[in-house]
Amino acid sequence: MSGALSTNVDKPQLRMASRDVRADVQAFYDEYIALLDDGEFDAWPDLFTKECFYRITTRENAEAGYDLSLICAESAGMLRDRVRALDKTMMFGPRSYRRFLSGLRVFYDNGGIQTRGNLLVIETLVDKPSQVAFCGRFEDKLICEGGNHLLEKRLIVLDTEMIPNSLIYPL
Amino acid sequence: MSGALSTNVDKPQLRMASRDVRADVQAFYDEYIALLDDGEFDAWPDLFTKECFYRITTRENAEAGYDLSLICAESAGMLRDRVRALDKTMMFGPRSYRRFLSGLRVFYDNGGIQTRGNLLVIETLVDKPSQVAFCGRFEDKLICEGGNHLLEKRLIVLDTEMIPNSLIYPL
Amino acid sequence: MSGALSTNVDKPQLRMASRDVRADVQAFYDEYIALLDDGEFDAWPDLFTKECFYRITTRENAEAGYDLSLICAESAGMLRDRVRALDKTMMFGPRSYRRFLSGLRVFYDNGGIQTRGNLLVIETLVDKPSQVAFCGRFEDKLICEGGNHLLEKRLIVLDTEMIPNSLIYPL
Amino acid sequence: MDGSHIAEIPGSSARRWPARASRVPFWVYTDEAIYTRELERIFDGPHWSYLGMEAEIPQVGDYRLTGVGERSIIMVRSDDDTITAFENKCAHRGARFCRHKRGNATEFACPYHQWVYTLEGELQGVPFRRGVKRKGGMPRDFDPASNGLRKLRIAREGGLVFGTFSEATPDFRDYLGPRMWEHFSRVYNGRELKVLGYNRQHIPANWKLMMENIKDSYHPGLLHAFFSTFGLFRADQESAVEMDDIGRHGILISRKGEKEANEVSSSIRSFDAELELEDERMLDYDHEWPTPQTVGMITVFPSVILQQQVNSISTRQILPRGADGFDFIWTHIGYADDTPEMTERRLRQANLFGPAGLVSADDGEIIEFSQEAFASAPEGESLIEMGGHDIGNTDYMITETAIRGMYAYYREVMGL
Amino acid sequence: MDGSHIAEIPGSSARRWPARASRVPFWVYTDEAIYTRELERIFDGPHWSYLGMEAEIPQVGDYRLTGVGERSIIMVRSDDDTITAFENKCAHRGARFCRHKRGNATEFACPYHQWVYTLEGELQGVPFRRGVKRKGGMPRDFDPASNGLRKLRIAREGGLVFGTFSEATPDFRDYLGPRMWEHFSRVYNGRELKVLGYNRQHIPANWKLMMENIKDSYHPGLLHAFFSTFGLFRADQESAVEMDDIGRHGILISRKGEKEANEVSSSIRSFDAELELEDERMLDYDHEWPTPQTVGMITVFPSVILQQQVNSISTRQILPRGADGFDFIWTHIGYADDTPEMTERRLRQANLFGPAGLVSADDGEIIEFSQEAFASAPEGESLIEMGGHDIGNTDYMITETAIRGMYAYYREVMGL
Amino acid sequence: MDGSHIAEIPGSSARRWPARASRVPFWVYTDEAIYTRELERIFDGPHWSYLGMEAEIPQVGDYRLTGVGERSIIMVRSDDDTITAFENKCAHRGARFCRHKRGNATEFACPYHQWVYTLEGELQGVPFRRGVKRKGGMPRDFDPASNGLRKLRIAREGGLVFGTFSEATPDFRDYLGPRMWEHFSRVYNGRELKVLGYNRQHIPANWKLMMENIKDSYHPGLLHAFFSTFGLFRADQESAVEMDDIGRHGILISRKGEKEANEVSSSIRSFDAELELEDERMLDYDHEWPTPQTVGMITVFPSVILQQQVNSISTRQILPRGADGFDFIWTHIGYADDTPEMTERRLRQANLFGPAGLVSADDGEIIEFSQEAFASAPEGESLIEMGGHDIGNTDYMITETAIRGMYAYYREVMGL
Ligand code: FES
Ligand code: FES
Ligand code: FES
Ligand SMILES: [Fe+3]
Ligand SMILES: [Fe+3]
Ligand SMILES: [Fe+3]
Repeated sequence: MSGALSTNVDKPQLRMASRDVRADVQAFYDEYIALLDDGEFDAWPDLFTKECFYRITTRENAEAGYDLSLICAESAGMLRDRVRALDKTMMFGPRSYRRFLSGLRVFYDNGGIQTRGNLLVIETLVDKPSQVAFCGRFEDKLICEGGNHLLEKRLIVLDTEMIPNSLIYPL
Repeated sequence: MSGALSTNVDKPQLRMASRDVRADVQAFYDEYIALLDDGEFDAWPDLFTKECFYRITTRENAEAGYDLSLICAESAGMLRDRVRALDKTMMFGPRSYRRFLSGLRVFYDNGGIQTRGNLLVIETLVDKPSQVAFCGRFEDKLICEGGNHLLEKRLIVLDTEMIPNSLIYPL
Repeated sequence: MSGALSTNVDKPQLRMASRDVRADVQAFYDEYIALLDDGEFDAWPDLFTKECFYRITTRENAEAGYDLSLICAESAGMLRDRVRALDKTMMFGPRSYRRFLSGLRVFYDNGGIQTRGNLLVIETLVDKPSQVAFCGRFEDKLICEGGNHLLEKRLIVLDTEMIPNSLIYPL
Repeated sequence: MDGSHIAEIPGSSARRWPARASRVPFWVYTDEAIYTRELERIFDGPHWSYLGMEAEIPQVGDYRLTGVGERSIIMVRSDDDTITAFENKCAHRGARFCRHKRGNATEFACPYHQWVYTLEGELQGVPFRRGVKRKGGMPRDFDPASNGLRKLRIAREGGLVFGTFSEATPDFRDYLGPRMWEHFSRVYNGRELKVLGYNRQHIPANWKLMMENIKDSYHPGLLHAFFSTFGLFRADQESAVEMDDIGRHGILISRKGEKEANEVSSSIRSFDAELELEDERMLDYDHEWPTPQTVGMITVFPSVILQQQVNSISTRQILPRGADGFDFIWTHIGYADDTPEMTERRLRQANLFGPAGLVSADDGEIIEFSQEAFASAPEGESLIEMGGHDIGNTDYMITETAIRGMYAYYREVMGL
Repeated sequence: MDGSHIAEIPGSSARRWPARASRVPFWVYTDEAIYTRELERIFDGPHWSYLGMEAEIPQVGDYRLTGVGERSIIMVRSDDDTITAFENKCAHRGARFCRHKRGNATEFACPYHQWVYTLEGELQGVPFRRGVKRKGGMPRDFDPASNGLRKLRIAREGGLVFGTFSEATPDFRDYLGPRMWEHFSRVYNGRELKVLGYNRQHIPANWKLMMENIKDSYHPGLLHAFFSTFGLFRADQESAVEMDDIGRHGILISRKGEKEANEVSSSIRSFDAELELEDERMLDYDHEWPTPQTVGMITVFPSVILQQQVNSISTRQILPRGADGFDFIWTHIGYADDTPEMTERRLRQANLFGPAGLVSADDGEIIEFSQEAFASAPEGESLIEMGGHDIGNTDYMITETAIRGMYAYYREVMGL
Repeated sequence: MDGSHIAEIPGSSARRWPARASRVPFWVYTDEAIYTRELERIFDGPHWSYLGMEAEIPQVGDYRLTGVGERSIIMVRSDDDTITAFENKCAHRGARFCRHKRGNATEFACPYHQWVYTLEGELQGVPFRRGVKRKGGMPRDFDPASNGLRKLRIAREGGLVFGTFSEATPDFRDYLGPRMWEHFSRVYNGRELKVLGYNRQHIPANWKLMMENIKDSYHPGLLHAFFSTFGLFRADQESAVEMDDIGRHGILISRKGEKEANEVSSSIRSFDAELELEDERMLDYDHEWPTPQTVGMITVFPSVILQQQVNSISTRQILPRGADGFDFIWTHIGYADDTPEMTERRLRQANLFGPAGLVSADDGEIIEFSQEAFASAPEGESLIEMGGHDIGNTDYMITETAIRGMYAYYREVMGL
């Protein structure tokens, strides 16, 4: 279970980033989330490196070492394919997702950055109450190029193993 | 649809505020929310300018350009009227609201400040489970006077179009 | 109602901590929460002072001045006893708690630190949707020793008076 | 006691109305079998249900999702001067195909198998109806003309649109009756309407409680302290309660006074003589209709309340969602030729109404309290004797006559 | 197969108890019609329900919201030495008018139309009862005296307050019977009580499962590893199970031992000889009653558990909420004249109880597991044969006699 | 109308199937009494339900939680070559004792009273069965051998495990019938399977709608624009629909083409000729089975779908949860001897499937839309006449024959 699509990680001892870096990375995520919440999916893949790795899975899979994902992409191109398919081919009821990130931790990692944090997604379907749709954590890697951050890897592990029908938009 | 009560906005390109300003504005919102969560409604209008504009509406109205609000006030006086009516005339079951703000973004805007962010409100009625009541985003304008921030405009746009019976307290 | 297990507080006028202290205390809580969310309960008592006081109660009790708690500990030893009992003697269905802290406020308090903030806990039971389990606020005291923060007192007051069956893990 | 005993545990099937007609048994608010019959006999029966407004769909192809009972309904401007409405339920395998609250369409396609319907609801396209390469497809005798969407009859009056599935429903003016028609056409007088926006709330109470609430002329000056305090509605003001001849529709008419403490206000506990507004724009009132009345609250059974309170005008649609809840959709309006000042006035006064309304929030809350009690007290009865036991129009407010009127009609249509 | 066939799909109406009385069919925990009958025959029937404590409402006008079955009840100190309780349901149109859990009032006003009730529940004021300007108002023959709130009969014993709607309920001491009265008055012995606080939990399981759980003397030493490990409750300790003569009430008595590994502990899988407390204050026990017993768990059918476990005393009220759930309200108490040290001891020991209790959390969880199984296995039966098939008092724990006792009475009252 | 009238409000008990067999009445999807009968006659009846895979529990003691209807089932490797399955319901008082989705055990202990069961489900230990100090305990005649867990019969084929509670269920191969057996053994051909992971979704729609969806060869090329656009599934491709002789099981077979615009694609609204993948690895296909087909979607009534779409293989288990929802559990697999490249291919193609699948998300959504309409239109019927009124195997897709087949069998077993 350690092929190209595997995200089994060993937890190295990482050093917490400086206050300034923490603040800047927090700002990056705030922008990232605003962009998704506003539905600007076309711009979303640009927040990743070309050779990025993106994966949403569940605790069940992550803990058992299974490489299956809910969504998996091995390049910014695949992210763009997902967005395009979402726009042009998928059929789903209208809804809004609103993402709440909390507990962001930022670490130095060989010139790059690693982050950890929690994510809560509230879903609102037409004429229905807003409700908790997904809850989980993320483990990301970022690089900083010319003052801008880009995601090299984003791994989201959902506590929510029983998906409320569908997971439509990226997280 | 662009009268005095209209909040249709064009999105200018805004410059992100410095780390220090971001931290200070975050602290302002943390105080703002603590004050509301604690039910200190009498002090709430003092966090606004005299000629402030305050509005809670839904995505449906905002996106269609309708100026109808759930709550609308055109001055700190109207905010005080709301608070007084809430206290003296409105009839509703006891409850607590707890507000979770996330993803605050702070921008410079001609000497003032603009902010954007997400808001989640958890409601707890007597002997009922706590549950998601409202979810949405805000778009505010603040001024800074003598080191203190004041809200010049606060616009909250709820994803939650189907209100769970009532929206009692301000957000 | 002011014995050793009482947490009735008078609200002194506290001075907000500096940006740097706020950032560091935020980082402390981010670690605190990550540790609990990850289920590393054995390490949790080490984030408290030896003579700490820890209490989870409800608004109903707090407002009426009742000293009854959901969980109460008067030393790091009692916290360790709780964790050990949780591990060795308690029987409960598997679940995950994910904690979302928001609105952290940090104040100076006679060489130590006081904090206030909101807490939201999302619970996920096996093959069930994720849902709001607990919602409330906290009022803590910390000391800073050799650059590390330790909790001297942690008081959590839940809005959620009707507990959804059980409160298993610490908050 | 041995194990061979068999106990019959009956479901709730036999229902007897209380001996006195001026009582309403709590089970009409909670029993699911009663509710099912309401959907059949009331919402699917010979009654006009509110669908929306012409102003919501000005252009050909403009549509809105609305509802009748629990059914989802599409209301569409199918031609310049034609409005069509049909059930949002595919003729093929039933999918509720239209998912956006509003839009503009040239046709409607169901996503499942892309059956396509015209704006008139006719089945226009069935993909591969003749099969592919002469294999498969619909039977020869399949008749698209008899497989369109299920249409409603439409009534358009004064800018509002009503619909009914029943052939037995009388013409809309006859349905209202001459008295209610006159009240109806006071606000809906032919001036073009303009939508100012929507509010939506789910109220955890039986739908009839909202009808009662609006027909209840006894409560506004008592429950709504804001009303009584600022003289918008008080028991001593000129007023009237009127109904159509069979009691199903009603209007509550009143004429606002000023903020004043007098004999009547002193018997209102919620009255607060000290209260002042700091910014009085919220209550800035402009008298815009010919008659002196300042409040006209019309109930068009079973689905809508037509509000005119000072300068605030709205429709409030009732969409039942089980016996114990309903969605309540407010459409605030003005006239197309309103001045900007009048529009602002209406928008400001909207602070009194809707789920956060200084007045209306009270109503949603109180009927939730009622429903809670009904659910826990199956033997209970509501006492509706204010103003006596009779049903009739009055020139005063201290009466529940219009509630008695509604239940007299209700019992008839429900066979209770 | 043609379309003319009509299938009868019966509802679940005929219920037969299993042949062996020591079995309980799963449908008693899940069937809504059974549950409705329970509300009628048990909670509204000739049984005393726990309402609260005198100490909760010391001053005239002090009130608390409580409940009987699904009904909301107001318990109020209506006079220096009078406690009154009535249903929280307005005599007018039924609103559940009182919304705060506790408070002090001089009267109760319903917000809808401000009908006002005295602390005794009498209708005292009907706004505009005579109309306004001689128009409207209540009929001449309207009798306020017969339109008060629905009152309960009250029993006050040892600081606790019970209520019943039925005239047939015997006096409280007779209701308990002499044996249970004696146990009851051991803790509720006339010393003034003091409230230490509340815990509330909603448990997604049928209410009877909690009664069973407390009557089940077989489980504590097995399910609760904390108990067995620290010697608080183990199968080899001195103990007894007693009931009233018809089996509805019960007590589980035990005498705590020390932490020790012996023959019995070795047959308890959950026993952990290694476990030590680092801060032993949580188990610091002070023997405060005359008899040697350290645990006395009383069930007063159908609504309350009276807990005394070491120095922790509490009442646990059962408020059913549908067949598949109940609210469980814990009131922790001490005596008014407790030393500060004793109060601290009680508060510390409270860590074992309630929704986060080191012991009690287990119970809420396990009965949730039971309810899940019952809902999915309609044909299932519970086996309650520990200690044989008979019903009788015992001087040992390894028995389910008290559960058999409860169901014998239950079948009688339910006609099952 | 006086108050003495008693109205009979019938529950929904008499159900008549529509005159034309190619209609399905909406009440089969919404009526709780129908659903209860489905649990009895279908899931508890003479049918094999999918439990899981041998590869999930390779070692002795490995277990997984699975289900049959609403029942929780434990599937365990009880011996090197034995798989046992039993209901997760304690023989004592019924607790659903096993709470972890997977694990390894040497025995199963119920936490309530620590009754212990062997891996074969036999009752092995009852704490204090003989009492303590000769007091209490189980009756002398208590027979552990007849108080084990309720076992299922097991069928193991090709690495999959099925279970049934009924003695009347025929052998698994006979249950499938020779035609479906052949299709089944194409993928489940004896090569060892390897689990790649799970997806779980709760779909708020009746469980039969998912069976229909997979049997519905008419929809994939229309609903799933991704399929038609990239040539994975289109109406003009070589295809077949086959069933067992009584119509309950089915397979949908197809052979993928290329992305191309032609006559057929032009009649598909969802077809988008412009669409290109930027990273084509997601559709990198490797032909791995002997026959030319690229898609084989098998429905094994009532509980599982066996998917093979290009290189993506999975089982999709249906666990009904009330009439209006089901849990849908996807187990993605490969073969134990797959190359790393093949494993990656399967994992990449999994982007098309599951709750976030570029294709499968559509299905969950559309059947939710259907259920919404059914719930609000009790008189409605689904029209399943594509390909005529008959039931039979076809070599084309534009047909609903397999849905008709399922309902012919369904009516028989349900007595409708
Ligand atoms: S269900 Fe609408 S096209 Fe088939
Ligand atoms: S309902 Fe209570 S006063 Fe009318
Ligand atoms: S219920 Fe399982 S051991 Fe008693
Ligand atoms: Fe009102
Ligand atoms: Fe217990
Ligand atoms: Fe499909």
